[in-house]
Amino acid sequence: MQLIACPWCGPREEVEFSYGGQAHVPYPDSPAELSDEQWAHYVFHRDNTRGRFAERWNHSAGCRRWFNAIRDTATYRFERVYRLDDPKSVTP
Amino acid sequence: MSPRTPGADLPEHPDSLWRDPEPRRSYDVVIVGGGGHGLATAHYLAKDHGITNVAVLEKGWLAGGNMARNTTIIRSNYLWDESSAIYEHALKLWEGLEEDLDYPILFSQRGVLNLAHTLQDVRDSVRRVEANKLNGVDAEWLEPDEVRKVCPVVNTSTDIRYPVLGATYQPRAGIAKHDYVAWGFARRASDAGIDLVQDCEVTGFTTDGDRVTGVRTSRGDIAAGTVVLCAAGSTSVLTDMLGIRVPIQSHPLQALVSELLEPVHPTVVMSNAVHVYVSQAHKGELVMGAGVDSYNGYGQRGAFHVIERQMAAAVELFPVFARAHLLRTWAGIVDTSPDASPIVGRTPYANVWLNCGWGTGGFKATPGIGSALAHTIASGEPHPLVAPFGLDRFTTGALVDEHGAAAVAH
Amino acid sequence: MTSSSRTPEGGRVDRATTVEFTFDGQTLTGHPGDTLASALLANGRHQVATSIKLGRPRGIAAAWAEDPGGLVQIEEPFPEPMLLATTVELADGLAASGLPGQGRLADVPDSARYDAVHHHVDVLVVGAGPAGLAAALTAARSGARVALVDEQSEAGGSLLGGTDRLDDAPALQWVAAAVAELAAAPEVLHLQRTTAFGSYDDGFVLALERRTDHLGAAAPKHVSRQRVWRLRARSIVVATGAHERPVVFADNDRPGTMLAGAARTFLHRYGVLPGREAVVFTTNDSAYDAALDLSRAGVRVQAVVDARPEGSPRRAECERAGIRVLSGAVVTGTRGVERVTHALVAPFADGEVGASSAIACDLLLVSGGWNPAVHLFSQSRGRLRYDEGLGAFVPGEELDGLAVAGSAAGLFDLAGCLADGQRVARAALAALGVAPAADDRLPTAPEPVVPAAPLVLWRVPDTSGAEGTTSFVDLQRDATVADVARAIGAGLRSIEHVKRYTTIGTAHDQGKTSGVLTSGIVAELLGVPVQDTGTTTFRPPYTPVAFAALAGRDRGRLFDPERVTALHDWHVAAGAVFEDVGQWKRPRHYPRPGEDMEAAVLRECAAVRTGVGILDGSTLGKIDVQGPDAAVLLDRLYTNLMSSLKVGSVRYGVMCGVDGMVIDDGTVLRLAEDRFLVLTTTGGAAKVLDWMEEWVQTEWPDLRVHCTSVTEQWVTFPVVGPRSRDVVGAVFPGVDVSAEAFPFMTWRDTTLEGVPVRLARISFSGELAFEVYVNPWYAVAVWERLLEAGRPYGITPYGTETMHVLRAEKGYPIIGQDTDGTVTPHDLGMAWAVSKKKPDFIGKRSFSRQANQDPLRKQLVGLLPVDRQTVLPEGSQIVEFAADGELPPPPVPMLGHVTSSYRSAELARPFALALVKGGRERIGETVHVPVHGTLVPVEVTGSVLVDPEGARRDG
Amino acid sequence: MAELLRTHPLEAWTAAFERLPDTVRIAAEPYVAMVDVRLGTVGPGASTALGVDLPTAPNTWVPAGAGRAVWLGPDEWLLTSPTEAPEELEGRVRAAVVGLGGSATDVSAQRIGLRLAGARVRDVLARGCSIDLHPRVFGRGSSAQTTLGQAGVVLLALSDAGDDVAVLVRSSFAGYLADWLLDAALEFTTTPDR
Repeated sequence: MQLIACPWCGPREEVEFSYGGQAHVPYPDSPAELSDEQWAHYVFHRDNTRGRFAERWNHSAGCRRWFNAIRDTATYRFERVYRLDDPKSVTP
Repeated sequence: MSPRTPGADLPEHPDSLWRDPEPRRSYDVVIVGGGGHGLATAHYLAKDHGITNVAVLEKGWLAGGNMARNTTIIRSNYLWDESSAIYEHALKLWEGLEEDLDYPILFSQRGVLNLAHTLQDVRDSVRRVEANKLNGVDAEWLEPDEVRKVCPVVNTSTDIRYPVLGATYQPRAGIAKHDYVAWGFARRASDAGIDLVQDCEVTGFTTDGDRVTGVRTSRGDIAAGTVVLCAAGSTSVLTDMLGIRVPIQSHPLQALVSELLEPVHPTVVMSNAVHVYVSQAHKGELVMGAGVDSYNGYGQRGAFHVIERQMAAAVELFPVFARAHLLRTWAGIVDTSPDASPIVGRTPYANVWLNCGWGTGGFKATPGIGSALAHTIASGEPHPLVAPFGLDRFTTGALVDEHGAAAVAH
Repeated sequence: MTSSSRTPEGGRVDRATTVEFTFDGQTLTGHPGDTLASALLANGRHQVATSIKLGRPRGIAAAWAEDPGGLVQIEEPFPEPMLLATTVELADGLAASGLPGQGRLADVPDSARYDAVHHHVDVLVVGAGPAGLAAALTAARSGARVALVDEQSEAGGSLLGGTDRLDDAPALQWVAAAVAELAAAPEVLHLQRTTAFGSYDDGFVLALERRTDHLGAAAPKHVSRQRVWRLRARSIVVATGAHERPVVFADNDRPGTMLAGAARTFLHRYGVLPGREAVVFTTNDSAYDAALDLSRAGVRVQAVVDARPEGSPRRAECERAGIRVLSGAVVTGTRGVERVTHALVAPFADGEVGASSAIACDLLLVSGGWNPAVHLFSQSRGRLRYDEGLGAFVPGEELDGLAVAGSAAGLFDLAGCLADGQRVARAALAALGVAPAADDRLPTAPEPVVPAAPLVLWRVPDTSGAEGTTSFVDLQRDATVADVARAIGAGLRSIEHVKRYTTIGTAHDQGKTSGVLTSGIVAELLGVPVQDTGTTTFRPPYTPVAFAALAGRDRGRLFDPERVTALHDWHVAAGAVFEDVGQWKRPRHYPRPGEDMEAAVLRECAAVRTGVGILDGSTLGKIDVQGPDAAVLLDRLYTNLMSSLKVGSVRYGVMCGVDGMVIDDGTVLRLAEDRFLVLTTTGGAAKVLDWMEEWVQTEWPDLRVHCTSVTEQWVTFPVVGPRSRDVVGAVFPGVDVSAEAFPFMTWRDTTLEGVPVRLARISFSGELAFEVYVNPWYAVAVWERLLEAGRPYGITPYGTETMHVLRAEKGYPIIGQDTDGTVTPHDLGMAWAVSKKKPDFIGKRSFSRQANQDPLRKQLVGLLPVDRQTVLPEGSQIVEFAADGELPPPPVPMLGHVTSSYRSAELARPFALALVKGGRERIGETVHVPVHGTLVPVEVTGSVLVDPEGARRDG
Repeated sequence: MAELLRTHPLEAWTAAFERLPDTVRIAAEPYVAMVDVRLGTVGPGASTALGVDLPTAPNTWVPAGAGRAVWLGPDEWLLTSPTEAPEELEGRVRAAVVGLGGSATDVSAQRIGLRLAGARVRDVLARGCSIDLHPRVFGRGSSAQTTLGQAGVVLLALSDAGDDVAVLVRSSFAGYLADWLLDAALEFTTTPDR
């Protein structure tokens, strides 16, 4: 069981968190202008990187705040966590 | 079926399994992934279509991924027509597979119970049973007293937290010995002249326009007429190399096994609400699966709280399991799709076929998808059984939503 | 009673006390401090079981968890399958039997308690042997928070099984002093009988403490039998020692064949002589201690058989003790049936075995070297390195936060282990920024005798003619050298394949003795380095753990929380039958004596439609949405327009996922320009709040809006039926409840005895209805006032079943029952609830996809069984009308399914809701529903079956 | 004006709580008004209007008059008041923060409070709480939103010795948590009655 460092509450057990998948996938500005295929990409397609991955977490049993993390999906190790208003981290 | 005498009933493997060839520089068909699906596809290519200039490339050891890590449940009682059709096709092949492979795969049709614990579970269960019957899939709805007759150790008392309100039952469902299945396919494929190449990791693809001309591997470049991706949890690593976006997410899925026990559990029991699925395998060990870990992960390991929760559920549903012992835990990588159905079919590359997204259903589909995929490769057209599972469904919205329909996973 | 094989003195058992136990039905005695294994050996009993496949006699071959032989079934005090006799502490009344391979579960539930405890430390030390104790002392002296766990009943590790001296005194005196010092340190948790069985990320180690079994009948019932310690350590010191490795030879499984170190442990710790005449077969110097100790204790050591041509510098010592040493010799086999009678010994040079001769013995000790217990290190994904000299895998890298000390790191001298423990602990402290104590003295160990290099020997070539078929690699699986050779012959190259082919390492001991042997033998057969062969993966748990221990206290009523409303006790007293809705317990109906559910529900329904009923609707999710942009948020999340809602009014709304499928529905009350109360379904409450937070936080942080759960802040009592106005008007006289003053879909605030109350004209039944909202502190009081006021009208409490019937009669869907995640608002006939004005809302874009335009989408319709009798089972499938009344052969195309089905008091017939392909186009058609083998004709209707004009809602 | 009868979800547990030993004393706290405060930036204006400096350090609480101000998140607090009616507290706080872009919601009945005191309190909590409650890290003034057993809770350290803790739990989970705590405390009862 991992410790995840909530940017506010500090390290907590992973059971306190819920996973939100890939980070930095913004809701399209004008969905109506997208083709079906482009829309499908927004709705269904997320990166499934092996290795460093920018993803979203929510401290659901704590402060309920969403935050982002860079985590290695092969080792599960968190490289860093950052608040949503931090500038986008550069992912590999 | 062999009698379950203590420990002695596992049949011996044959004296000869497969060749360990050096990869050739070119094949008509290159199958990436030497797991159950890849090996089954190879077998049916040879057997049904006479296509043997084929290589199966495995980055590790044959059938060492999910094929070695699953809980071996086989059933076809899925909700939607498209799903039950492919799984029922597989089940029919399972029923003749021991003979086909000439390998003692220990396919034991001991039935599967899917327990219902809430009124909505009951509705969903009846819906699935009725759909199964109309699709020609054996299925029954059992009341709690009938559940107890099929599996007396299930706690059907009404004063537990989530009492058993009934169950669906598929008598033809069951389990098989996974290594035996994989090795059976591997041996037949190898005997047919197909090269099973281990320790051969695909590191890239060579392309020419809308065609892939070959694969780059840790054992050199290999030209390919047709490429088939059968890499389960690692599919995205391959599709990333090809620049194809596939809507799957890879998650750890854990399983565990107890010590060998005298027979107490004659069937397979699955419970979605209380999150447990369990069978007692041939040697007597209880084999159980846990829920999918929530985060993406390629690490072939999960978090222990998932196991602890699984144990609580097991003891709640099977009080006699209290002093059974957890002997070993492990995890596989399941590739889950948005609608909990597989993704099989064409890719933007004319000669690359995709087969992934089986989530927790991959093992039970093994012969079915192997034969359908072999047919697809040989004919150049998606087999009717896989046609509904193409990538384009996410654009049109024509999903085959198995979790929406509360069909039990695994 | 002194048993035949008990030494006259010595050992750490309590000889003054005798414990009675039974084994295979035979009553025997032992002493507190014994294990079942030591007690059996003390009674001269070596064979414990027969093997799983071959039925060969098997005995005790080691002294702790690495024993591959002594598997037992516990019968009393409570049946427990498959434990090792070497790890079962003797207690009065213990009954056990040898196990032929499969354990047996009890047929009654286990009433013992199990629990789990979280504990945080700076330094966790696993193993209380020399290295572990030294590490724990160093850590404790620094003032750090320390945990020391050890799997044995007492601290000391290897010192318990030897004669080592420290500070010129028996080493166990130092152990006792160390334990006392640790006990006195305020921040030290020291647990014996506690096995660290799994090592996970970020310093998380799980350990199982066995708390009461050794107390026998005296075990207190209110104390957990076993406890899982969830240890979170900033730094971990793994000092788990090493397991002795056997050498494989023909018939190496005969009872009486034992690891050499184990024999020392039985002698020194338990005061047991495991034999009278011994042969010691070794490849290294450590077994010489066993030979000499046993000899001193009166065992006739017939020979030390040392595979090394040059033997050992300790040869002279043996010869002084009258022990013959045969260098350059091996044991090639054994004789005997239930116990070894002879060891077959032959010269051995350059891998060639000469002619063997038999030496009589009843004990054959074996040592092939030592395997560091690297399990926890490997579980932590530490890379292992094959050490050519040791013939074993050792930690091959440094890990953050986890260090290995002592024998587990491949050190085998006492002074070295002590110093290593201290060194590793100091490094751990340094990494934590903690200074070690000034006084951190290690005891002085005697100068070690430098051992001669061990010989790495996996197996003795089989000269017995059996071709390796009796040379056991994994005794628990009856797997032999021949099996390994067969696997290689079949074409297998990977150790993982060989493991699966032979099943080596898959049994109870998970390959503790067989794993490295297999790697060695496979490497030898393939002619590759052992490093290339590697090991199979070390997986948790290190030793087996009972399911119940892992379930802990999450059993029975604590398995999953029951959520209840403030009125729960009232419902129970009223005889409610409850339904599980998520974690909530909701009254489903309130049967009167003699009523079944159908009768109760028909009565409740009729009462509501003709008089007045009252429901506890408190489980509905409630979210307070506040802020200047509250309306903007709701407009984005609901399919319909919420910003146009007037303060004081209520609107029904539907929410979809981005895929356009309905995820929840409910009513929204506009409390102020900048404030809404959002009602969700019971099951959707948490999901919808999370959904709102996710959008607000991750996508629209600029919106000035806050969402707060108030689900438990308000109880909600719908008072429903034509007489509801009378009831509500009587209880809340301050409110004008007339239809004109208090129109449908509006709300009003009032007070009751000064307590704020909110009333809302919302109807989920089509009847005149008022929802009463109040702080749950006053739930019972308000509920009872409503009942009191309703008494003249026969006010009837009703449950979820009646609620469902009433809403279904009106065609109101239940999300999750009439939908399944594949249903759009349009499919539900709710195009009216989908705004055409809003440029976008969540889900809108998906509505225009190809599949959403399909005229054969399933749509919600009503069904009326033509026979006016059959209640269609919910979930039933719908097929085309078959003129001959017979189902065609499968596959039969399905049109849809029955989502809700009830008997209607109002309609005096059963009815159903269903999702049907192109359903609205089929209204008026007759289709078939297969029910229990017959086809029931049903008429497709609109989904609103009662009061389609909506005439009743104002009473 | 006649007061409406109040009931408490843990009334049925009172007797069981009273049988606990001094090392683990559990009692339901009296009802108090509670309001959930949301505020982006905490400035002097907010402190003046609210009459309390909202704590900005995560995982802390401070006294607020006779009540408490508990940090729940970077823009969220729980304010309690034993002297005001729930609607009064909400009204006062809302008036104070709404002009600052904040909001306030009456949550007085959303949670109930339990008070745990005694030398064994930390041991009882450790049976189901994964965070470190050692007094070195969880002394008076500390708070945590976390899980206890399977219930979400807010823990407030009321002493420096770790022997006095307030537990706030969603009202619908109160019975579960009470059962859970009694079961966890069983080992410390000298004459267990279950």
